[in-house]
Amino acid sequence: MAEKDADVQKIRDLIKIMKENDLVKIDIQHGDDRISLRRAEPPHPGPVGNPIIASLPGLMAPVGAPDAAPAATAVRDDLLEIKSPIVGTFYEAPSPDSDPYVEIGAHVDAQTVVCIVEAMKVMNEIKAEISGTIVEKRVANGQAVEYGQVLFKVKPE
Amino acid sequence: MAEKDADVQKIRDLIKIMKENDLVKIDIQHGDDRISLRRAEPPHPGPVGNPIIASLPGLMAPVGAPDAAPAATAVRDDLLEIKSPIVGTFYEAPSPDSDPYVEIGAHVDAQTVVCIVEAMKVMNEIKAEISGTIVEKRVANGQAVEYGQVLFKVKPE
Amino acid sequence: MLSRVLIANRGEIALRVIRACHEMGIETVAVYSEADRNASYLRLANESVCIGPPDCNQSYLNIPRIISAAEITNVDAIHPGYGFLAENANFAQICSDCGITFIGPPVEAMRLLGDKVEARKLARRAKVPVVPGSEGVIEDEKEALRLANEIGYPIIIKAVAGGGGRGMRVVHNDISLRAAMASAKAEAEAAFGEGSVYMEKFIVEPRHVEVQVMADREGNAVHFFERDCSIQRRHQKMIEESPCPVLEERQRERLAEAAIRLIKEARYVNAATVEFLLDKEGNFYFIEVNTRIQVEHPVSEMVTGQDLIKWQLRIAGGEPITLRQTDIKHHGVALECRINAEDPSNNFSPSPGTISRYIAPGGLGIRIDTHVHQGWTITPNYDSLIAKIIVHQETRAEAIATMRRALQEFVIEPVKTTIPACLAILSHNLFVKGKTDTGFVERTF
Amino acid sequence: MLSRVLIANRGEIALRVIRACHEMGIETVAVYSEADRNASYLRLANESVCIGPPDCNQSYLNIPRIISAAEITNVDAIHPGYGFLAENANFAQICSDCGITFIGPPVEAMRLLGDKVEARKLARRAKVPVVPGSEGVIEDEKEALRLANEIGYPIIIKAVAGGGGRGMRVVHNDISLRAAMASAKAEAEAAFGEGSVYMEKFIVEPRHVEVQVMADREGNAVHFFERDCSIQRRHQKMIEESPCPVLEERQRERLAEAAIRLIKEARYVNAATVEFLLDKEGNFYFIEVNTRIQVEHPVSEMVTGQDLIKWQLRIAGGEPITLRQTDIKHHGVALECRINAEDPSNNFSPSPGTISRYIAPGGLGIRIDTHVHQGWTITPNYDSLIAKIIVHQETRAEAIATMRRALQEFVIEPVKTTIPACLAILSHNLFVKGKTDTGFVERTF
Repeated sequence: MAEKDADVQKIRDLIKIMKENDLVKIDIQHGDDRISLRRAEPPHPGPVGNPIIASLPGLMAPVGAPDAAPAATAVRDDLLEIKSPIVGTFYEAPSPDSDPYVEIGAHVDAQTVVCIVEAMKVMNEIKAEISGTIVEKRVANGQAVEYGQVLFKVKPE
Repeated sequence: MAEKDADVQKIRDLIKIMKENDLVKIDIQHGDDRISLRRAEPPHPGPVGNPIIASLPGLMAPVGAPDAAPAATAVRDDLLEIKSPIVGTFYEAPSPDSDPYVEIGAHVDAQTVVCIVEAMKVMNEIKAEISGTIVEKRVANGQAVEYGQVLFKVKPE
Repeated sequence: MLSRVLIANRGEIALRVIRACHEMGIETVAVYSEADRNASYLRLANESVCIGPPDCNQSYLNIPRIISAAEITNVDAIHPGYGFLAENANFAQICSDCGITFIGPPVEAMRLLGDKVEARKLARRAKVPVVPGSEGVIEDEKEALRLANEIGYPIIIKAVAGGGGRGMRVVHNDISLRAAMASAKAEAEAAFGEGSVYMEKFIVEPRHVEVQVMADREGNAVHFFERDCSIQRRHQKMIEESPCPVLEERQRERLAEAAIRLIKEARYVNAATVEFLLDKEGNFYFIEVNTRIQVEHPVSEMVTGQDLIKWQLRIAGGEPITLRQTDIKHHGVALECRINAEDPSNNFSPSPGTISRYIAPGGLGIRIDTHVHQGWTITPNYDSLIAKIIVHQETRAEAIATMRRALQEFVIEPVKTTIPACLAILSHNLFVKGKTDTGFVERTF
Repeated sequence: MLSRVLIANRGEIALRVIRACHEMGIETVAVYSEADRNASYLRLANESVCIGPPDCNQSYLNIPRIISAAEITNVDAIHPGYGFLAENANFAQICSDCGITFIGPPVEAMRLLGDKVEARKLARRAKVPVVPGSEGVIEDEKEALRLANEIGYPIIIKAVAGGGGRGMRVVHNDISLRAAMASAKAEAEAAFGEGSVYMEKFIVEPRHVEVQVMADREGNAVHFFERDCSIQRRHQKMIEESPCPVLEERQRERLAEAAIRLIKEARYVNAATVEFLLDKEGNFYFIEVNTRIQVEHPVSEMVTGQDLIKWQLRIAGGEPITLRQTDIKHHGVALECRINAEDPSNNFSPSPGTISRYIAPGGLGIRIDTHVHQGWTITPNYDSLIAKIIVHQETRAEAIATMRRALQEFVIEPVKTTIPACLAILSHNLFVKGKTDTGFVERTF
């Protein structure tokens, strides 16, 4: 708990530094510990914006936290989202040696398998269910995902 | 408590009847028990308007209750108020046999004594402290008054 | 010792378990449906995971999603709370298969006690009285007459396939028995396509009295005395108390001893409630065992000073019960009122909505278990329990006075609640005298 | 038996007294200043009377207005709460003259104990140890040297007219004494125009330990054990607990017995707190008697199961104490944290404002005494106490864990509160070990 609180404080401090200096990304790694932060760009033309996302090893990414999800759609509401229909572990490829199902820029349609979410040892192939071009991947390979968590952002046809 | 609740319920019922029938006044007396209600006139020209006032013997008139006092000034804000500067018992006259200090229509100035408020056996003469014509008496002779309770309404010069 | 627990529940019981874990230094994972996304108690867990949409079949009752959430958050154990999956033996089995400790009884004990016929047999083996009756279908009138006279009138004829009062007849003498058998069979045949009936002693105006027990893996079992839950409306408990106001000391001991015998016979582990009917002569009859913590567990906590959730967690973590029965003392009187978002003036229909004004009672003798607060939105998706007020005082009269005071203080607007109903019951002469039974509420209000 | 009581106070203690009266069937009259016009607890009183503007000299401290309010509402008695007029002997005298029962001690006992010199004499008569010192002004160095050696170093020189640390010197040996005397006298002369000084033993890092007592008109007196209030900041108590974590059983008894002797010697009636300093060798020294109920009284209520306000009301109504000392048992450990609307990060300056979000802690072992709720506006007119959290558990370690959990749950926004300060103290190694004294907070934080 104490360690986690320290992380939270650290992230708060980092966010402050980001805001003060107009940074959009900070990555820090010390051995196994990693903190990676991204901030939304100001709402003028630029790369796809994101809400603040903090991910720490062993910690659920707080993407599903009360404020994060609504914010995601608010930034660029012309994009569609592929969300996880189940709880489990996200894999971008059918096996560690394979290529990812989809990469940024790939075209998908309703039937395209975009990833696997493993739940109770079962590998569940997740289909896009929408058509368009993948413009963003929101979770890292091997990351835990909760129900409704956004996996990909898709620019519709 | 039970009796008082019954009174409150009764007053609520009476107010309902007043509203439904556009009454501005109800007086009920059963032996020593008295209920007297007055409602503000609609805001067109007419007699001086009042918020709902309920007085029951042995009960503090709920004039000082959260909603009543602000409402009083809202109805006719061109009138001034003479308020009780102390807590005690209101007397309209210097002795039971005397005439009241002031009647409706009387002219008062800052130094005019308008009533007595008895507190700790001391008869405190209350002065108007404003000039104008008494247009309304808000408390009955012998009634308990709290700090800030409106005693008279005065039409300024 | 458990180090990280997932709570497969919501609302006040989820918060209750988070609190106990927090105080013991156990980390917690809360799961939530989309309807509970903004629940303020989620921030008190170390992690929280969205498991599905509001429909509980897709969330709080969805075993794969809950197990997945347990896997990705790497927990030791799952606390099921009450309701939802708490008495689902299949869920307990899957937890076990996945190497996750289910905080509750062993699967075998849960299955055994979940089967009414088996539970009744078990009670007989443990020499615990059950409601006397035929041990199965009654074939003919002669047998019925013999049995009815053996049991003693009044008796009740019930359809084996029955439910909702159909195929049921209360019989007071031999003369009525024949007609009642025939009409019950005919009604059951018409309603369920199956006319078999059985017979039980009819307990007139019984009280519902239950014993809180706790057992460990080493076979130790202790009780935390009884709760009287006779104040019910349509089998939903409204007010619970301890001690039962009519039990004499010797009866209380016998009741508790019976519960312990039964729980040991079942090789039970963790918290259970053994439910009995108490008749007007002071005889008690076993009904069933609830193999989980119950809504009304705080009543027993207040009178014994023991934290039952912490005992559940310790036992699930492999610790033995370090309390001897004589260490558990009953002190004073505790009452619990369940505050539901229901409209008592409109047949207790649910009253969802956002709480715009909320002032909870407090002060001496009051415990509040609630997940709600001003600004909380009560959704229509789940049960309507929004708060439990538990009062602990020296005497029953003081407990009633404190509870009345607490209920009168409680402001929850604009949703309708059962507060006025609880107040009406607490003010009733028969309740104050302790002269109630499970039919009291429906007969009286 | 009292039938109608006016409460000459505001905030949590006004609500506390209303609750006790309500449970006993005593009617209540609340008085309020214009600043408290919308206070939600007013609706819980049978009547409420506005007595003046926000300035407390014109309202809660205004004796004629309070007496008038008592007269027009026809009450038997006035409960003064704590602070305001609670220890004003003049007010108690006026109540008595007007035939209104003052719920507190007789005027004579209040006056006697309000005089520090008289109280000290009384303590000596009752064989209660006081801080050794000169029984008055020290005239010359020779007397000072003799006395200092008799008492034993360290000693403290204090100005008779003193206050705020001026004219005070701690002295550790004969050599320093002369210089200290001279400089203290000079400083006192400059600061107060009066250079007289006296001498007392300097208690190094003392604990503040106080005994709750209650006496009736028949001369019976009982105690409710002690409270340790060593966690203070600028003489303001922040956290209180019972039992005192360092007292051995024999010492506790001796302390309580001393308090009872003193209170009987004073012919005291109703609730009092006898305050002591406890030194590191376990010696205790009487300081003063608080002739009222105190903010921290719930701590003693939790460990004894007794309602002290109800005892105050019964005794004021003429009833004797029906408890024998042996009926009052100390059970478990209670802790209280005072939550003030103050900003610990800004030198504890008041933090008034409207509470826009409020979620109180709850569950097992938690008592909350508060008059605030979401939507309540904290005005700058009165003291900043907004809530008291009281925890009761079996052991001190559990009480600390529960209190930490409660503080972490507590949401009060946007006003700043002492919650983080309380959490920091509760997390400190020395507090957890019970190794604190009245200087702990200022030395450590």
